[in-house]
Amino acid sequence: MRTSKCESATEVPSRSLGADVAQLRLFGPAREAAGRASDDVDGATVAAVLAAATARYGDYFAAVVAVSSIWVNGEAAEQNSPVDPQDEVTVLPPVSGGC
Amino acid sequence: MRTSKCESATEVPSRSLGADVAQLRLFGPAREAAGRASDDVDGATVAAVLAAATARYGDYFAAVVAVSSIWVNGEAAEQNSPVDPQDEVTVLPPVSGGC
Amino acid sequence: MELAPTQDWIDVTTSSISPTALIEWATRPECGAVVTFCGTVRRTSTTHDNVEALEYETDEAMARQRMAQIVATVRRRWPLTEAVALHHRIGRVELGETAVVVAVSSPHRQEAFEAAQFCIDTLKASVPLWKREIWAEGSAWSGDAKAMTEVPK
Amino acid sequence: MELAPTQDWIDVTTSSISPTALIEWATRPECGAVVTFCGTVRRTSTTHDNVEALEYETDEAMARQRMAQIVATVRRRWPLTEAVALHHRIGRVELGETAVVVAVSSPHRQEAFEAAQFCIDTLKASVPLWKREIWAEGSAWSGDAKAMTEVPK
Repeated sequence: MRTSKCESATEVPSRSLGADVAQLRLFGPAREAAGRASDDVDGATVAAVLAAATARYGDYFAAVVAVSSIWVNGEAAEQNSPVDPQDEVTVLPPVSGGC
Repeated sequence: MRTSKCESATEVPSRSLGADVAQLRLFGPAREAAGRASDDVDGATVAAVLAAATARYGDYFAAVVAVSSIWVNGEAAEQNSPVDPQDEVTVLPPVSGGC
Repeated sequence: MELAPTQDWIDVTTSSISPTALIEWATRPECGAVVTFCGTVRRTSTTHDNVEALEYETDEAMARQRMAQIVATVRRRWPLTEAVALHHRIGRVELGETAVVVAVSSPHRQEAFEAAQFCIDTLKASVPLWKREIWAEGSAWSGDAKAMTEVPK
Repeated sequence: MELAPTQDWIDVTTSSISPTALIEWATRPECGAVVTFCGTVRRTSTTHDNVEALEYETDEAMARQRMAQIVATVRRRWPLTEAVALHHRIGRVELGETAVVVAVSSPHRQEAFEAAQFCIDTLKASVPLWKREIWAEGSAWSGDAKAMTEVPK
Protein backbone atom coordinates (compact mmCIF):
# COMPACT_ATOMS: atom_id res chain seq x y z
CA MET A 1 0.00 0.00 0.00
CA ARG A 2 1.28 3.36 -1.04
CA THR A 3 1.67 5.91 1.71
CA SER A 4 2.43 8.94 -0.40
CA LYS A 5 -0.06 10.38 -2.77
CA CYS A 6 0.86 11.41 -6.30
CA GLU A 7 0.57 15.06 -7.21
CA SER A 8 -2.55 14.76 -9.26
CA ALA A 9 -4.29 12.86 -6.51
CA THR A 10 -3.48 15.53 -3.95
CA GLU A 11 -5.17 18.05 -6.21
CA VAL A 12 -8.47 16.21 -6.47
CA PRO A 13 -11.03 18.41 -4.69
CA SER A 14 -13.53 17.02 -2.25
CA ARG A 15 -16.58 15.83 -4.20
CA SER A 16 -20.12 14.73 -3.62
CA LEU A 17 -20.97 11.07 -4.10
CA GLY A 18 -22.76 11.87 -7.37
CA ALA A 19 -19.62 12.88 -9.19
CA ASP A 20 -18.03 9.46 -8.62
CA VAL A 21 -20.74 7.52 -10.44
CA ALA A 22 -22.64 7.55 -13.71
CA GLN A 23 -25.36 10.10 -14.30
CA LEU A 24 -28.53 8.36 -15.39
CA ARG A 25 -30.93 10.36 -17.59
CA LEU A 26 -34.47 9.11 -18.13
CA PHE A 27 -37.13 10.15 -20.63
CA GLY A 28 -40.76 9.45 -21.33
CA PRO A 29 -41.95 6.10 -19.97
CA ALA A 30 -38.53 5.45 -18.36
CA ARG A 31 -38.75 8.73 -16.47
CA GLU A 32 -42.27 7.93 -15.40
CA ALA A 33 -41.34 4.40 -14.30
CA ALA A 34 -38.47 5.73 -12.19
CA GLY A 35 -40.43 8.67 -10.87
CA ARG A 36 -37.52 10.95 -11.72
CA ALA A 37 -35.68 12.33 -14.74
CA SER A 38 -32.12 11.79 -13.52
CA ASP A 39 -30.21 9.92 -10.86
CA ASP A 40 -26.70 8.91 -9.79
CA VAL A 41 -26.13 5.20 -10.35
CA ASP A 42 -22.93 3.21 -9.84
CA GLY A 43 -21.70 0.63 -12.32
CA ALA A 44 -18.72 -0.09 -14.59
CA THR A 45 -20.78 -1.12 -17.62
CA VAL A 46 -24.14 -0.20 -19.11
CA ALA A 47 -25.52 -3.52 -17.88
CA ALA A 48 -24.32 -2.83 -14.33
CA VAL A 49 -25.76 0.68 -14.28
CA LEU A 50 -29.12 -0.54 -15.58
CA ALA A 51 -29.17 -3.45 -13.13
CA ALA A 52 -28.58 -1.05 -10.24
CA ALA A 53 -31.28 1.25 -11.54
CA THR A 54 -33.73 -1.63 -11.95
CA ALA A 55 -33.04 -2.75 -8.37
CA ARG A 56 -33.93 0.76 -7.30
CA TYR A 57 -37.03 1.37 -9.50
CA GLY A 58 -38.62 -2.04 -10.02
CA ASP A 59 -40.20 -4.21 -12.69
CA TYR A 60 -42.02 -1.60 -14.76
CA PHE A 61 -38.75 0.26 -15.17
CA ALA A 62 -37.05 -3.00 -16.20
CA ALA A 63 -39.74 -3.61 -18.80
CA VAL A 64 -39.25 -0.13 -20.26
CA VAL A 65 -35.46 -0.49 -20.30
CA ALA A 66 -35.80 -3.81 -22.13
CA VAL A 67 -37.24 -2.03 -25.19
CA SER A 68 -35.17 1.18 -24.92
CA SER A 69 -32.08 2.43 -26.68
CA ILE A 70 -29.19 3.30 -24.39
CA TRP A 71 -26.71 6.07 -25.03
CA VAL A 72 -23.50 6.82 -23.19
CA ASN A 73 -22.42 10.43 -23.52
CA GLY A 74 -24.72 10.92 -26.49
CA GLU A 75 -23.53 7.88 -28.46
CA ALA A 76 -25.36 4.58 -28.93
CA ALA A 77 -24.05 1.98 -26.46
CA GLU A 78 -24.32 -1.77 -25.86
CA GLN A 79 -24.93 -3.68 -22.64
CA ASN A 80 -21.22 -4.35 -22.21
CA SER A 81 -20.09 -0.83 -23.05
CA PRO A 82 -17.86 0.58 -20.30
CA VAL A 83 -19.16 3.37 -18.07
CA ASP A 84 -16.75 5.69 -16.33
CA PRO A 85 -17.57 7.94 -13.40
CA GLN A 86 -19.39 11.05 -14.55
CA ASP A 87 -20.43 9.41 -17.82
CA GLU A 88 -23.99 10.18 -18.83
CA VAL A 89 -26.13 7.09 -19.40
CA THR A 90 -29.38 7.94 -21.18
CA VAL A 91 -32.41 5.66 -21.44
CA LEU A 92 -34.40 6.36 -24.62
CA PRO A 93 -37.67 4.44 -24.78
CA PRO A 94 -39.37 3.83 -28.15
CA VAL A 95 -40.06 7.23 -29.70
CA SER A 96 -43.39 8.66 -30.81
CA GLY A 97 -42.89 12.10 -32.33
CA GLY A 98 -45.35 13.49 -34.85
CA CYS A 99 -49.07 12.79 -34.88
CA MET B 1 -87.22 17.71 -106.27
CA ARG B 2 -89.65 18.34 -103.43
CA THR B 3 -91.68 21.45 -103.68
CA SER B 4 -93.36 21.37 -100.29
CA LYS B 5 -91.39 21.81 -97.11
CA CYS B 6 -91.85 19.54 -94.11
CA GLU B 7 -93.38 21.04 -91.02
CA SER B 8 -90.21 21.25 -88.98
CA ALA B 9 -88.44 23.06 -91.77
CA THR B 10 -91.15 25.66 -92.00
CA GLU B 11 -90.66 26.41 -88.31
CA VAL B 12 -86.93 27.08 -88.49
CA PRO B 13 -86.52 30.75 -87.54
CA SER B 14 -84.30 33.08 -89.48
CA ARG B 15 -80.76 32.78 -88.22
CA SER B 16 -77.41 34.47 -88.48
CA LEU B 17 -74.74 32.70 -90.53
CA GLY B 18 -72.95 31.69 -87.32
CA ALA B 19 -75.66 29.35 -86.21
CA ASP B 20 -75.37 27.24 -89.37
CA VAL B 21 -71.72 26.33 -88.85
CA ALA B 22 -69.41 25.04 -86.17
CA GLN B 23 -68.35 27.30 -83.33
CA LEU B 24 -64.57 27.30 -83.06
CA ARG B 25 -63.11 28.02 -79.61
CA LEU B 26 -59.42 28.83 -79.27
CA PHE B 27 -57.18 29.00 -76.19
CA GLY B 28 -53.65 30.02 -75.34
CA PRO B 29 -51.28 29.88 -78.31
CA ALA B 30 -54.15 28.91 -80.66
CA ARG B 31 -56.09 31.99 -79.62
CA GLU B 32 -53.02 34.13 -80.08
CA ALA B 33 -52.24 32.64 -83.50
CA ALA B 34 -55.79 33.30 -84.70
CA GLY B 35 -56.00 36.73 -83.12
CA ARG B 36 -59.37 35.79 -81.65
CA ALA B 37 -60.87 33.43 -79.05
CA SER B 38 -63.82 32.18 -81.11
CA ASP B 39 -65.07 32.11 -84.67
CA ASP B 40 -67.69 30.53 -86.92
CA VAL B 41 -66.12 27.96 -89.26
CA ASP B 42 -67.87 25.68 -91.73
CA GLY B 43 -66.97 22.01 -92.16
CA ALA B 44 -68.51 18.57 -91.79
CA THR B 45 -65.56 16.98 -89.96
CA VAL B 46 -62.92 18.14 -87.51
CA ALA B 47 -60.35 18.03 -90.32
CA ALA B 48 -62.53 20.21 -92.56
CA VAL B 49 -63.17 22.77 -89.81
CA LEU B 50 -59.48 23.00 -88.98
CA ALA B 51 -58.50 23.24 -92.65
CA ALA B 52 -60.92 26.13 -93.09
CA ALA B 53 -59.56 27.79 -89.96
CA THR B 54 -55.97 27.33 -91.10
CA ALA B 55 -56.80 28.88 -94.48
CA ARG B 56 -58.13 31.87 -92.55
CA TYR B 57 -55.36 32.23 -89.90
CA GLY B 58 -52.18 30.96 -91.52
CA ASP B 59 -49.12 28.83 -90.84
CA TYR B 60 -48.49 29.65 -87.18
CA PHE B 61 -52.05 28.62 -86.40
CA ALA B 62 -51.53 25.39 -88.36
CA ALA B 63 -48.39 24.65 -86.35
CA VAL B 64 -50.24 25.13 -83.06
CA VAL B 65 -53.17 22.99 -84.20
CA ALA B 66 -50.76 20.21 -85.17
CA VAL B 67 -49.76 19.73 -81.50
CA SER B 68 -53.17 20.47 -79.96
CA SER B 69 -55.96 18.30 -78.64
CA ILE B 70 -59.33 18.85 -80.29
CA TRP B 71 -62.63 18.53 -78.51
CA VAL B 72 -66.10 18.54 -80.01
CA ASN B 73 -68.78 19.57 -77.53
CA GLY B 74 -66.42 18.94 -74.62
CA GLU B 75 -65.38 15.44 -75.70
CA ALA B 76 -62.06 14.38 -77.21
CA ALA B 77 -62.38 14.09 -81.00
CA GLU B 78 -60.37 12.78 -83.96
CA GLN B 79 -59.64 14.35 -87.33
CA ASN B 80 -62.43 12.38 -88.97
CA SER B 81 -65.00 13.01 -86.21
CA PRO B 82 -68.22 14.49 -87.68
CA VAL B 83 -69.09 18.10 -86.94
CA ASP B 84 -72.69 19.27 -87.09
CA PRO B 85 -73.87 22.85 -87.31
CA GLN B 86 -73.70 24.55 -83.93
CA ASP B 87 -71.22 21.99 -82.60
CA GLU B 88 -68.45 23.50 -80.53
CA VAL B 89 -64.96 22.64 -81.79
CA THR B 90 -62.30 23.51 -79.20
CA VAL B 91 -58.57 23.73 -79.89
CA LEU B 92 -56.54 22.90 -76.75
CA PRO B 93 -52.82 23.50 -77.20
CA PRO B 94 -50.31 21.73 -74.93
CA VAL B 95 -51.13 22.73 -71.36
CA SER B 96 -48.86 24.38 -68.82
CA GLY B 97 -50.66 24.81 -65.53
CA GLY B 98 -48.78 25.01 -62.25
CA CYS B 99 -45.33 26.56 -61.86
CA MET C 1 -64.33 33.52 -52.65
CA GLU C 2 -67.27 31.20 -52.22
CA LEU C 3 -68.12 29.62 -48.90
CA ALA C 4 -65.74 26.71 -48.44
CA PRO C 5 -67.43 23.35 -48.99
CA THR C 6 -66.96 20.41 -46.67
CA GLN C 7 -64.88 17.80 -48.47
CA ASP C 8 -63.80 19.03 -51.92
CA TRP C 9 -62.82 22.61 -52.54
CA ILE C 10 -62.02 23.51 -56.13
CA ASP C 11 -61.35 27.05 -57.21
CA VAL C 12 -60.11 28.86 -60.31
CA THR C 13 -59.64 32.46 -59.36
CA THR C 14 -58.02 35.77 -60.23
CA SER C 15 -57.58 36.50 -56.49
CA SER C 16 -54.53 35.57 -54.46
CA ILE C 17 -54.63 32.12 -52.86
CA SER C 18 -54.09 31.67 -49.13
CA PRO C 19 -52.30 28.41 -48.31
CA THR C 20 -53.18 29.09 -44.69
CA ALA C 21 -56.89 29.13 -45.38
CA LEU C 22 -56.61 25.82 -47.24
CA ILE C 23 -54.54 24.16 -44.52
CA GLU C 24 -56.96 25.30 -41.83
CA TRP C 25 -59.90 24.15 -43.91
CA ALA C 26 -58.32 20.72 -44.54
CA THR C 27 -57.44 20.16 -40.87
CA ARG C 28 -60.01 17.82 -39.30
CA PRO C 29 -60.25 16.21 -35.86
CA GLU C 30 -60.00 12.77 -37.49
CA CYS C 31 -56.98 13.55 -39.67
CA GLY C 32 -53.43 13.70 -38.42
CA ALA C 33 -51.78 14.54 -41.74
CA VAL C 34 -52.20 17.58 -43.95
CA VAL C 35 -49.93 17.74 -46.99
CA THR C 36 -49.79 20.96 -48.96
CA PHE C 37 -48.18 21.77 -52.28
CA CYS C 38 -47.69 25.41 -53.23
CA GLY C 39 -46.51 26.30 -56.71
CA THR C 40 -44.95 29.74 -56.72
CA VAL C 41 -43.78 31.85 -59.63
CA ARG C 42 -40.03 31.49 -59.96
CA ARG C 43 -37.47 33.58 -61.74
CA THR C 44 -36.10 30.79 -63.91
CA SER C 45 -38.10 28.99 -66.59
CA THR C 46 -37.01 26.53 -69.27
CA THR C 47 -36.05 29.47 -71.49
CA HIS C 48 -35.55 32.55 -69.29
CA ASP C 49 -33.86 33.44 -66.03
CA ASN C 50 -35.54 36.79 -65.53
CA VAL C 51 -39.22 35.92 -65.29
CA GLU C 52 -41.20 38.68 -63.57
CA ALA C 53 -44.67 37.18 -63.71
CA LEU C 54 -46.78 34.45 -65.25
CA GLU C 55 -50.12 35.00 -66.92
CA TYR C 56 -52.54 32.08 -66.92
CA GLU C 57 -55.43 31.54 -69.32
CA THR C 58 -58.13 28.90 -69.01
CA ASP C 59 -61.66 27.95 -69.76
CA GLU C 60 -62.99 28.03 -66.26
CA ALA C 61 -65.83 25.52 -66.78
CA MET C 62 -63.51 22.98 -68.44
CA ALA C 63 -60.84 23.52 -65.79
CA ARG C 64 -63.26 23.01 -62.90
CA GLN C 65 -64.64 19.88 -64.55
CA ARG C 66 -61.16 18.43 -64.91
CA MET C 67 -60.22 19.35 -61.35
CA ALA C 68 -63.37 17.62 -60.11
CA GLN C 69 -62.29 14.50 -62.05
CA ILE C 70 -58.92 14.65 -60.30
CA VAL C 71 -60.59 14.75 -56.90
CA ALA C 72 -62.86 11.85 -57.89
CA THR C 73 -59.82 9.74 -58.76
CA VAL C 74 -58.14 10.71 -55.49
CA ARG C 75 -61.16 9.44 -53.57
CA ARG C 76 -61.18 6.21 -55.55
CA ARG C 77 -57.45 5.51 -55.16
CA TRP C 78 -56.91 6.84 -51.63
CA PRO C 79 -60.27 6.26 -50.00
CA LEU C 80 -59.19 7.40 -46.54
CA THR C 81 -58.64 10.90 -47.87
CA GLU C 82 -60.68 13.41 -45.90
CA ALA C 83 -60.45 16.86 -47.49
CA VAL C 84 -59.01 17.86 -50.87
CA ALA C 85 -58.52 21.44 -52.03
CA LEU C 86 -57.29 22.38 -55.52
CA HIS C 87 -56.97 26.10 -56.19
CA HIS C 88 -55.40 27.65 -59.26
CA ARG C 89 -54.95 31.32 -60.03
CA ILE C 90 -55.55 32.73 -63.47
CA GLY C 91 -54.55 36.07 -64.90
CA ARG C 92 -51.27 37.69 -63.95
CA VAL C 93 -49.31 36.25 -61.00
CA GLU C 94 -46.16 38.02 -59.85
CA LEU C 95 -42.76 36.52 -59.03
CA GLY C 96 -42.88 34.74 -55.67
CA GLU C 97 -46.68 34.66 -55.57
CA THR C 98 -48.57 31.41 -55.33
CA ALA C 99 -50.20 30.22 -58.54
CA VAL C 100 -51.51 26.86 -57.37
CA VAL C 101 -52.19 25.22 -54.03
CA VAL C 102 -53.10 21.61 -53.30
CA ALA C 103 -54.06 20.58 -49.76
CA VAL C 104 -54.96 17.03 -48.76
CA SER C 105 -55.81 15.69 -45.32
CA SER C 106 -55.88 12.05 -44.30
CA PRO C 107 -55.50 9.95 -41.18
CA HIS C 108 -52.34 8.52 -42.82
CA ARG C 109 -49.50 10.67 -44.00
CA GLN C 110 -48.36 8.29 -46.75
CA GLU C 111 -51.76 8.54 -48.40
CA ALA C 112 -51.82 12.30 -47.99
CA PHE C 113 -48.43 12.63 -49.69
CA GLU C 114 -49.40 10.33 -52.56
CA ALA C 115 -52.75 12.01 -53.12
CA ALA C 116 -51.26 15.51 -53.04
CA GLN C 117 -48.58 14.58 -55.54
CA PHE C 118 -51.16 12.93 -57.81
CA CYS C 119 -53.21 16.14 -57.69
CA ILE C 120 -50.45 18.46 -58.81
CA ASP C 121 -48.98 16.03 -61.36
CA THR C 122 -52.39 15.47 -62.93
CA LEU C 123 -53.38 19.12 -62.72
CA LYS C 124 -50.32 20.01 -64.80
CA ALA C 125 -51.00 17.28 -67.35
CA SER C 126 -54.79 17.29 -67.67
CA VAL C 127 -56.28 20.67 -66.80
CA PRO C 128 -56.70 23.20 -69.63
CA LEU C 129 -54.40 25.97 -68.44
CA TRP C 130 -51.90 27.92 -70.50
CA LYS C 131 -49.26 30.21 -69.11
CA ARG C 132 -47.27 33.03 -70.62
CA GLU C 133 -43.94 33.98 -69.11
CA ILE C 134 -43.45 37.71 -68.75
CA TRP C 135 -40.08 39.38 -68.38
CA ALA C 136 -38.96 42.96 -68.67
CA GLU C 137 -38.49 42.96 -72.44
CA GLY C 138 -41.29 40.72 -73.58
CA SER C 139 -43.33 37.60 -73.04
CA ALA C 140 -43.89 34.15 -74.51
CA TRP C 141 -45.91 31.01 -73.96
CA SER C 142 -44.26 28.64 -71.54
CA GLY C 143 -41.83 26.20 -73.07
CA ASP C 144 -42.72 23.34 -70.75
CA ALA C 145 -46.22 22.74 -72.09
CA LYS C 146 -47.35 19.16 -72.74
CA ALA C 147 -50.13 17.68 -74.81
CA MET C 148 -53.17 17.53 -72.56
CA THR C 149 -54.01 14.07 -71.26
CA GLU C 150 -57.14 12.55 -69.79
CA VAL C 151 -57.41 12.41 -65.98
CA PRO C 152 -56.43 8.85 -64.94
CA LYS C 153 -59.29 6.87 -63.43
CA MET D 1 -39.09 32.38 -31.78
CA GLU D 2 -35.58 33.07 -32.97
CA LEU D 3 -34.89 35.03 -36.12
CA ALA D 4 -35.47 32.66 -39.02
CA PRO D 5 -32.22 31.47 -40.59
CA THR D 6 -31.65 31.35 -44.33
CA GLN D 7 -31.61 27.70 -45.41
CA ASP D 8 -32.32 25.39 -42.48
CA TRP D 9 -34.81 26.25 -39.79
CA ILE D 10 -35.08 23.81 -36.92
CA ASP D 11 -37.19 24.49 -33.87
CA VAL D 12 -38.41 22.60 -30.82
CA THR D 13 -40.87 24.83 -29.07
CA THR D 14 -43.69 25.08 -26.55
CA SER D 15 -45.32 27.81 -28.67
CA SER D 16 -47.84 27.19 -31.43
CA ILE D 17 -46.35 26.62 -34.88
CA SER D 18 -47.47 28.71 -37.85
CA PRO D 19 -47.46 26.72 -41.10
CA THR D 20 -47.96 30.03 -42.88
CA ALA D 21 -44.74 31.47 -41.50
CA LEU D 22 -42.84 28.38 -42.61
CA ILE D 23 -44.34 28.37 -46.11
CA GLU D 24 -43.56 32.05 -46.56
CA TRP D 25 -40.06 31.53 -45.23
CA ALA D 26 -39.45 28.57 -47.58
CA THR D 27 -40.75 30.37 -50.68
CA ARG D 28 -37.82 31.61 -52.75
CA PRO D 29 -37.60 33.31 -56.15
CA GLU D 30 -35.66 30.32 -57.50
CA CYS D 31 -38.03 27.64 -56.18
CA GLY D 32 -41.33 26.79 -57.79
CA ALA D 33 -42.34 24.04 -55.33
CA VAL D 34 -43.03 24.27 -51.61
CA VAL D 35 -44.28 21.06 -49.99
CA THR D 36 -45.58 21.23 -46.45
CA PHE D 37 -46.54 18.51 -44.02
CA CYS D 38 -48.57 19.44 -40.95
CA GLY D 39 -49.17 16.85 -38.25
CA THR D 40 -52.22 17.78 -36.21
CA VAL D 41 -53.57 16.22 -33.05
CA ARG D 42 -56.41 13.87 -33.95
CA ARG D 43 -59.17 12.38 -31.91
CA THR D 44 -58.35 8.77 -32.71
CA SER D 45 -55.15 7.01 -31.67
CA THR D 46 -54.15 3.36 -31.82
CA THR D 47 -55.90 2.81 -28.49
CA HIS D 48 -58.42 5.63 -27.96
CA ASP D 49 -61.06 7.48 -29.96
CA ASN D 50 -61.50 10.39 -27.56
CA VAL D 51 -58.08 12.00 -27.47
CA GLU D 52 -58.27 15.60 -26.25
CA ALA D 53 -54.61 16.52 -26.36
CA LEU D 54 -51.11 15.16 -26.73
CA GLU D 55 -48.24 15.98 -24.43
CA TYR D 56 -44.75 15.76 -25.87
CA GLU D 57 -41.51 15.31 -23.95
CA THR D 58 -38.01 15.58 -25.36
CA ASP D 59 -34.41 16.37 -24.67
CA GLU D 60 -34.19 19.53 -26.67
CA ALA D 61 -30.47 19.38 -27.39
CA MET D 62 -30.66 15.76 -28.58
CA ALA D 63 -33.76 16.49 -30.64
CA ARG D 64 -32.19 19.48 -32.36
CA GLN D 65 -29.05 17.47 -33.11
CA ARG D 66 -31.10 14.68 -34.70
CA MET D 67 -33.21 17.14 -36.69
CA ALA D 68 -30.01 18.74 -37.99
CA GLN D 69 -28.86 15.28 -39.10
CA ILE D 70 -32.12 14.85 -40.99
CA VAL D 71 -31.60 18.11 -42.82
CA ALA D 72 -28.01 17.12 -43.63
CA THR D 73 -29.23 13.90 -45.22
CA VAL D 74 -31.87 15.80 -47.19
CA ARG D 75 -29.18 18.04 -48.63
CA ARG D 76 -27.06 15.04 -49.54
CA ARG D 77 -29.87 13.05 -51.18
CA TRP D 78 -31.83 15.91 -52.75
CA PRO D 79 -29.14 18.47 -53.48
CA LEU D 80 -31.44 20.91 -55.30
CA THR D 81 -33.37 21.46 -52.08
CA GLU D 82 -33.42 25.13 -51.19
CA ALA D 83 -35.01 25.64 -47.76
CA VAL D 84 -35.92 23.06 -45.13
CA ALA D 85 -37.88 23.80 -41.97
CA LEU D 86 -38.55 21.23 -39.23
CA HIS D 87 -40.56 22.48 -36.26
CA HIS D 88 -41.93 20.31 -33.46
CA ARG D 89 -43.99 21.40 -30.52
CA ILE D 90 -43.40 20.02 -27.07
CA GLY D 91 -45.60 20.19 -24.00
CA ARG D 92 -49.38 19.99 -24.30
CA VAL D 93 -50.93 20.31 -27.76
CA GLU D 94 -54.74 20.39 -28.05
CA LEU D 95 -56.96 18.45 -30.46
CA GLY D 96 -56.74 19.96 -33.95
CA GLU D 97 -53.60 21.93 -33.16
CA THR D 98 -50.42 21.45 -35.14
CA ALA D 99 -47.70 19.46 -33.41
CA VAL D 100 -45.18 19.24 -36.23
CA VAL D 101 -44.56 21.09 -39.48
CA VAL D 102 -42.13 20.24 -42.27
CA ALA D 103 -41.66 22.67 -45.15
CA VAL D 104 -39.33 22.04 -48.08
CA SER D 105 -38.76 24.19 -51.15
CA SER D 106 -37.08 23.10 -54.35
CA PRO D 107 -37.06 24.02 -58.01
CA HIS D 108 -38.53 20.54 -58.68
CA ARG D 109 -41.71 19.34 -57.04
CA GLN D 110 -40.78 15.65 -57.12
CA GLU D 111 -37.70 16.38 -55.01
CA ALA D 112 -39.68 18.58 -52.65
CA PHE D 113 -42.25 15.83 -52.07
CA GLU D 114 -39.58 13.18 -51.50
CA ALA D 115 -37.56 15.35 -49.16
CA ALA D 116 -40.60 16.40 -47.11
CA GLN D 117 -41.74 12.82 -46.70
CA PHE D 118 -38.23 11.74 -45.70
CA CYS D 119 -38.20 14.49 -43.08
CA ILE D 120 -41.41 13.45 -41.35
CA ASP D 121 -40.77 9.70 -41.66
CA THR D 122 -37.30 10.09 -40.18
CA LEU D 123 -38.40 12.57 -37.54
CA LYS D 124 -40.88 10.02 -36.23
CA ALA D 125 -38.32 7.21 -36.23
CA SER D 126 -35.15 8.94 -35.12
CA VAL D 127 -35.83 12.01 -33.01
CA PRO D 128 -36.11 11.55 -29.22
CA LEU D 129 -39.71 12.57 -28.66
CA TRP D 130 -42.29 10.85 -26.48
CA LYS D 131 -45.98 11.62 -26.47
CA ARG D 132 -48.71 10.97 -23.95
CA GLU D 133 -52.28 10.78 -25.11
CA ILE D 134 -54.69 12.66 -22.87
CA TRP D 135 -58.42 12.03 -22.77
CA ALA D 136 -61.13 13.07 -20.32
CA GLU D 137 -60.61 10.22 -17.86
CA GLY D 138 -56.87 9.74 -18.01
CA SER D 139 -53.72 9.57 -20.08
CA ALA D 140 -51.15 7.08 -21.33
CA TRP D 141 -48.00 6.92 -23.40
CA SER D 142 -48.71 6.57 -27.10
CA GLY D 143 -49.11 3.01 -28.30
CA ASP D 144 -47.46 3.62 -31.67
CA ALA D 145 -43.94 4.21 -30.35
CA LYS D 146 -41.04 2.55 -32.15
CA ALA D 147 -37.49 1.77 -31.11
CA MET D 148 -35.43 4.83 -32.00
CA THR D 149 -33.27 4.41 -35.12
CA GLU D 150 -30.26 6.28 -36.42
CA VAL D 151 -30.86 8.99 -39.03
CA PRO D 152 -30.10 7.41 -42.44
CA LYS D 153 -27.10 8.94 -44.16
